[in-house]
Amino acid sequence: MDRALIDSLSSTFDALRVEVPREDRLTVQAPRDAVMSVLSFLKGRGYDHLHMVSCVDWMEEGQFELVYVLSAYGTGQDSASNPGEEIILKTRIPRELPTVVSSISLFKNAEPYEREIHELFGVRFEGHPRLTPLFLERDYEIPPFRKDFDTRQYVEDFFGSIPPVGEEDQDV
Amino acid sequence: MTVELLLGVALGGALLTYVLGKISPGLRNAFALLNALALVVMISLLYGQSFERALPLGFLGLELSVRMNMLSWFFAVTILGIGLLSVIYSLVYMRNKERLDYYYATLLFINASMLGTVVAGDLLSFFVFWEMMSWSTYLLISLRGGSKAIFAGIKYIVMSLIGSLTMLVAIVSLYVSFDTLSITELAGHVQSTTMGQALFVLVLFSVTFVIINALWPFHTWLPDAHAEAVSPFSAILSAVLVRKGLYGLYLLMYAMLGFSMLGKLAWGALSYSNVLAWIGAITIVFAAFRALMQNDSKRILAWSTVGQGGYMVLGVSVATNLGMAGGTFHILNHCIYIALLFFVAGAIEYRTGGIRDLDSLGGLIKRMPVAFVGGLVGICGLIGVPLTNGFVSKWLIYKSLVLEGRPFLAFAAFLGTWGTILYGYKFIHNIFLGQLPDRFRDVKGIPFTMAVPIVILTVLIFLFGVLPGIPLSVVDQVGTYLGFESLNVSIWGIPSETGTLNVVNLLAALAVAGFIVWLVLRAIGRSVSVDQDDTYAAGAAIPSGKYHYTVGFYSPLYRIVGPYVRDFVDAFFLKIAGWTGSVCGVTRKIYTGFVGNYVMYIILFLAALIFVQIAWSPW
Amino acid sequence: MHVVWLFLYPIVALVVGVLFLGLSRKVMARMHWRYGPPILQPVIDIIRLFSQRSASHGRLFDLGIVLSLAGSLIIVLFLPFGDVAPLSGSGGLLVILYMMLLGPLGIALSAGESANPNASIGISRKLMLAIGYELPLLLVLLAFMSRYNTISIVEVVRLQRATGWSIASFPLVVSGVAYLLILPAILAIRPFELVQAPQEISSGPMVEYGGSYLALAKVQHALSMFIGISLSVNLLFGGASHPLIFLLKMLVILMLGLFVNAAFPRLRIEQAIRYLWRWPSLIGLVGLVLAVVIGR
Amino acid sequence: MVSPVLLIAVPLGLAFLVPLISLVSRRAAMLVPVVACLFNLVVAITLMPGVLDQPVVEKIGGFPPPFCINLYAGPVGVLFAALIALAGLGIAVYAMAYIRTGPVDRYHLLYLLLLVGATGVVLTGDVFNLFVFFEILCISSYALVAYMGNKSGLEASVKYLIQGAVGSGLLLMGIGLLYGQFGTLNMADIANRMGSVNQVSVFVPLALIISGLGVEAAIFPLNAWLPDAHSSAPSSISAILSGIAIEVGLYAMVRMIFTVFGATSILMFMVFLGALTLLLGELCAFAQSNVKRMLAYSSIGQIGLILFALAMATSYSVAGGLFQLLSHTLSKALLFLAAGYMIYRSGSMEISSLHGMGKRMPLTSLAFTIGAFSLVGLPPFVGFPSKFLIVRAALARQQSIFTILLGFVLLGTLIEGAYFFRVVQAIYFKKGSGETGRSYAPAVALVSMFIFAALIIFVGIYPQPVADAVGSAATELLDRAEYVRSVLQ
Amino acid sequence: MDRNQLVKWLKAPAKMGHKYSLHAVYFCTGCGIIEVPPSITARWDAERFGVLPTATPRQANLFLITGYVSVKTLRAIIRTYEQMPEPKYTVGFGSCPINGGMYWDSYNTIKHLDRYIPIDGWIAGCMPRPEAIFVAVTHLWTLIDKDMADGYKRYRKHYAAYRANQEKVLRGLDWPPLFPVEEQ
Repeated sequence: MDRALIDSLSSTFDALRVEVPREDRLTVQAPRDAVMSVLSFLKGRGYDHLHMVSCVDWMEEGQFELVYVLSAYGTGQDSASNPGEEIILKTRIPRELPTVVSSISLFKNAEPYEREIHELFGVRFEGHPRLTPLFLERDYEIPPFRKDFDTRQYVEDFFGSIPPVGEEDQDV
Repeated sequence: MTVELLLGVALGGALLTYVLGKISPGLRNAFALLNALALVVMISLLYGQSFERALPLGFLGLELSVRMNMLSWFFAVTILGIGLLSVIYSLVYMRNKERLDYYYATLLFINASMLGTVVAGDLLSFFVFWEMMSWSTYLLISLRGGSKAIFAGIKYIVMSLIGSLTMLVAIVSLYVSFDTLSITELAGHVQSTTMGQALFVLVLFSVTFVIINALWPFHTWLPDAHAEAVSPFSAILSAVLVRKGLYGLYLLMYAMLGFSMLGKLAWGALSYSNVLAWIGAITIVFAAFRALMQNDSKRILAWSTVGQGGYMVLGVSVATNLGMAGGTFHILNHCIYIALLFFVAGAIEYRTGGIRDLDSLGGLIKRMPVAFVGGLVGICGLIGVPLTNGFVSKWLIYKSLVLEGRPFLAFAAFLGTWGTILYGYKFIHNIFLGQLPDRFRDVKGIPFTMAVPIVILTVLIFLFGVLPGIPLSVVDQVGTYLGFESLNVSIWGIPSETGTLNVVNLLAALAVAGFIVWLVLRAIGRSVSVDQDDTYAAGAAIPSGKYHYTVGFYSPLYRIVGPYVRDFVDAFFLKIAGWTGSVCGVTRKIYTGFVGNYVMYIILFLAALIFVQIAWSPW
Repeated sequence: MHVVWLFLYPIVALVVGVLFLGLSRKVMARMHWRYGPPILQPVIDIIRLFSQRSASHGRLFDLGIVLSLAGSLIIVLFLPFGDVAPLSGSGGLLVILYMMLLGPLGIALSAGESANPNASIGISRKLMLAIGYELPLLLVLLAFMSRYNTISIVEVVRLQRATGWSIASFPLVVSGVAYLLILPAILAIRPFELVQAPQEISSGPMVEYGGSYLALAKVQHALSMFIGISLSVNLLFGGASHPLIFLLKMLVILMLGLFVNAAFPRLRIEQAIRYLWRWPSLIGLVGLVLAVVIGR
Repeated sequence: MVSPVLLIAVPLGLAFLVPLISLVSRRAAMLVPVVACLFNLVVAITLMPGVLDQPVVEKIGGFPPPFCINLYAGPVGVLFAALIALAGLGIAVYAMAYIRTGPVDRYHLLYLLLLVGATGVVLTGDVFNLFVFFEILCISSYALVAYMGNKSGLEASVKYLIQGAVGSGLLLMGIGLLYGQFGTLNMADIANRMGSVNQVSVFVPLALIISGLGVEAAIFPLNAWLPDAHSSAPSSISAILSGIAIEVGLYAMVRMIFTVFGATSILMFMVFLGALTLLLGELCAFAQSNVKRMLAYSSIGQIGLILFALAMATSYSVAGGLFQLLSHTLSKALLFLAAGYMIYRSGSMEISSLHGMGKRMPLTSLAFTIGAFSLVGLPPFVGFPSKFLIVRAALARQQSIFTILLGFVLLGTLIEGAYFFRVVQAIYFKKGSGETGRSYAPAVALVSMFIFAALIIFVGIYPQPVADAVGSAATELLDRAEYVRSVLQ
Repeated sequence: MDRNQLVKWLKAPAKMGHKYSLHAVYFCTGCGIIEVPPSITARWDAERFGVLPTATPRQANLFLITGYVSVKTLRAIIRTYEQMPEPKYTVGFGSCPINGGMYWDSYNTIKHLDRYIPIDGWIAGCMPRPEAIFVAVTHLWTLIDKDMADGYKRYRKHYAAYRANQEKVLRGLDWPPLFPVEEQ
């Protein structure tokens, strides 16, 4: 990873922790409200491709961790030297009322990822045009992907509650 | 019951309608209806009579005359019949539009002048009524206002002016050499004309009749005029007014110049009827493919009028009694189903609030069944599906073409028919079938007075289709009047050794088979009726009223045919118009505005006069 | 005798058509190197379909399919079947050409009424394919008509008996070749089966046909196959003196068609039209010119 | 027997009475031209039947013909006098309502003088007398063009004055040369002696006279003044100018060529000139966006058509030309009168401002449409018989050159049809901006328009009487010997 | 075509018709569909049993539900089932439609399919082989013979219960009920 990028990153933003776990990967830890500025900064430096947004449920610490994976297409003239590099931006948000500014203004393709996280984790993204249900048919009290969602319990009492049809003339 | 009375009632009626309109709209509507009805009754009383009578007042030393014979009677019936139906139709259709006195008066005036052209005994009164017909049509085409209607009006009047000027020159040249204009006398004199003059007259007359009949090179005015005119008037325009050109061709080819002269005028293959036939063939094919690509309901019908004109010309130019019968019968058929289709298109436009774009209509069969039946039967007649009148006349034309050894013309005609099937089905499918959009959920049916003409014409199509004997006997008399030996017509069709047409067997067979199949369907099959939204869409529930496939209905075919069927004739005419405009701009430059130049012009003129006289002394 | 044939002939045509269908499915299966259904499978299908409760989309939906099947039944009466030609006296080749229009028109109307976009796409393809193969077909028919100088098909068959099969006689062999090139399109078999393509537009116009409607549609399809083949036999291969020989000739042509059907993938509508308007039309035109020039 | 002199004397007398009467009451002054024209019309009509077979030669001052100024009231002269009186009457009635502002009495004085000049030119048998009346006509029209007093009016009348002066100068020189050569000023006498002089020396006066009269008759190179003059003059004046003034100029030129010089060889050149004038007039009119300029250019076109017909010099063609002249006077007068009030109501002369006029002024628009249709030559109106006669005349010559020229002439009428229909469509079918209240022209104007419209339709439907009058006028124009004999015997 | 076949045909043609002409809706719901193409083509020719894939439910009378049924796919299955003409049979293919199979504890899959639409036959196995399809087909023949393949009758009889279950699982069905359901 070119040193220049790391130096400029740590110089422009103060509360950042930057590590280089692998030769072509850079992880950046940023506070919640600095995420958008870091993202736009990196996009300016040529990392214009958002691979995905995912969410990790640290239940014990009562926090969600949002992970943005960026890379450079390497086509633009001002892009980073090596197209294969990736930057992983992590941020922590509280578990109770998880709200984050939607990154859709910078990356159009973030829309489905954020919808999925909203549906399955319950994280609210302000500024997102369509936070409507994506995969699930029903609404759940506890979003299913949270660790405290007990699937077996849910299956047992929800699907258990569906009565079989036509019991009396069922000749087994 | 004389023809003068007929003309008087027609012309008087038109003017009186305007006056009555000032008094009260109801009175005017009633009078217009009464007038049209009276005319139809009077013309039916004139059936079979044939006479010629001079009118009392002369014109510049020429005596005018009127005549009635089978040919005029045939055309007069179509004019007055369609005129009556369109007056009935426009009682409700035009109710909430403005300038209705003007509309009714001009409509009746146009009918009267068309009647005049048909019963005129001499060429001068023929020309006078022809001119009155063209400028009154001009006044009615752009009635709806809007830039497109105005452009259509100007285009029409310029082309019809060209037509009437050429006709004037031709008529006067005949008058100069024979100093009589009565058609019967001219027919006698024609044998003694010089070849040059006969050709001169022939070319000028055919230019006029090709323009008004909208054949291929001069068809460009028709699509705009018909699409922009008001529906009842565009029904008249395409059903009858355009066929005056054909009446003119009949006069030219059979009454005046006569067929022997036309034979003499031919250089080998390039005989007049051959050229005319090829123009007709090109018109059919070109118009069929052009109509395919329109998505405005009235424009499709306008282009189909252009196309069908080609069939009539084909029939006429074959000049055997079969071809002639086919061509003449096709005039009657075409005027029935094209008027029906324009009435249906007008009804759709009336009910859906002025929407003519085929891409945004759909599913109207559920709300307007009568319009659907009318439209379907009209399209079947247009295509020539058996048991409709179009089939019989097309069969006659094809048979005469094939037996006369003109396969390529027959090929063009057949191809035109298949083009008709495509755009005919597009007309029916995009308007009536498919999903009914939500905004048309509460569209009401057709009002009664608009339904009457539609029902009458539908019944006529089937009546003439199943019993072709009735109209064919009239057509046969027209043929004999024009000098062809009559073909033996039975009530069911044309029994002849080279392949007969017997419609009764068709009808009986189809009825029996249809009944049996219907029985099978009803008795054995049990069916439950399903709503329009319950259709298969790979398990998804489709949003109601949004799934009707209309946009780009024949786009693959259009991609293949498109580049070859651009209307370069239209572009050429527009280029000429632009060119004249620029020439005018240039010539205006002569008047520079400085007095010095003007005085210099005078002195130069004088000097030139004197110089020329001294140098060459020509004077 | 004549009247008996008037009612017997359509039934025979139906039976033969359905048998052809079964035969073709069996032969196709054999070509795919599998056993394939029993010959009478179409009959079983039809019986099963008739016993199902189908969904109807309105009166035009029923009338359209009735018109189409009735139309196809009528055309059969006009076509000579060996020496049997019940109605061919009252309308020649022109009437047949026009009557062949009733079948597709009926299906088009009822499928249009079924308010399914797949059906509309299917119909527009059918009509485009129709004008596609109609152009060369017209050239061929006109060549025949002007060569034999008649528009009655019985006359054509009678003349062929005198001068031998028209596929063999010189000017018409060219038109015959053109006709054979477009035969798959007329019969709507594989290379031109794009009207009822199950994969692309879920069997086109047939998408909303269930139960008895589908049965009637299948019968109509079988009949139109019968008509297409019998027309080609009458025109090209000189008809036959006896119905059985006629059936034999039809079988030969059916086999020819099936080989083509099994071998070719389905064309796109544009490719189909471009093909139809290129080679077959050219050959047809040459055939017509020859027929006119030599026919004189 | 009423004598033709009254036709000139009475209007002249009344003209000078106008200032006196206007002292008494302005309204009475307006009536004077109407009375004068009515009187003239009555006299002309009473003269008409008698004159048809035997022209009346009026000798002023009692001397035998070659020495006195004589009036020659033949069918042509009386026909023209009647036409002038009729047009003058209609326009005078219109002017009562139209001319309100400015020195109204002087307007009526000049108007009457113009009519007197025109009638004089038509009736006179003496060349110099012709020049005198011609000058009266020109000068009064210069003054009337400038009547509006605005900048464009003044500029147009100055241009008209300059060109007219040059023309009159040439005319005077021609007449002087003639007098020098023949020693007499009487037309019949000159015509009688014309044979004795060799042709070359006669040609120079002919050329001078043709170009002199040509300026007023507005033939091609000489008509540059017409568009400005007719468009910036008040509508009633441009009506009388287009209706009468240029026709009288053309009559004078034709009279000189046919009877005085008998120069039949120059006629072929005149035919070409006529066709050229027609084509250029129509082409320029097509490019106009100002209604009155368009009408002015169409006058040039029509004059070309009349010249084309007259110059063919066969009895049919001259009859056709005169008939066309009559129809042009009526239609063009109606067009200018109707346009006058439309412009007055809509505020500007641009065609775009006339949109939607059909609804606002229905009767005036109807009048305009009738005038337009009759000028283009559509059947039920007066333009059609004249066009028919001209086409018959052209084709009767059986020469290909005339058929080709006829083609160009009809092309000209086609272009004329195009731009007139464009205006009619703008009036009826385009939506007008601004207020749309329905308003009518004053009753008097409507009456005059109604007179013209009624005449146009009546003569259009039943042209026989007019055709006879025009026919006899044509024979008189063509028959030079008869003219000389009837004057000198 | 032996003698008693002919007698059977004459006595009950409709039943025989349904037995020997089972047109399957070519609708792949889950992982099981991978078994259907081989069963149609040369090696295990299904056509000899009269089984033919058709493009639309309107033309079919057999509905093969192959593999796990997610909640979203259930909506499509119900719609397709309701669009099939009346004498229709469904066969659950694989263990997932029976009791949820290996997704027994997933929140998003349907466990007992027969609580939503009637099923006539089951083929156990986690993706049974094509031969199993033919076993199911022959099994279905016997059921049809004994009039036990009455799934569509049960659907009609207990439609209210079926509809209630469906609406409980799916967030509001956006098409009207097939049979008139009297609101409780």
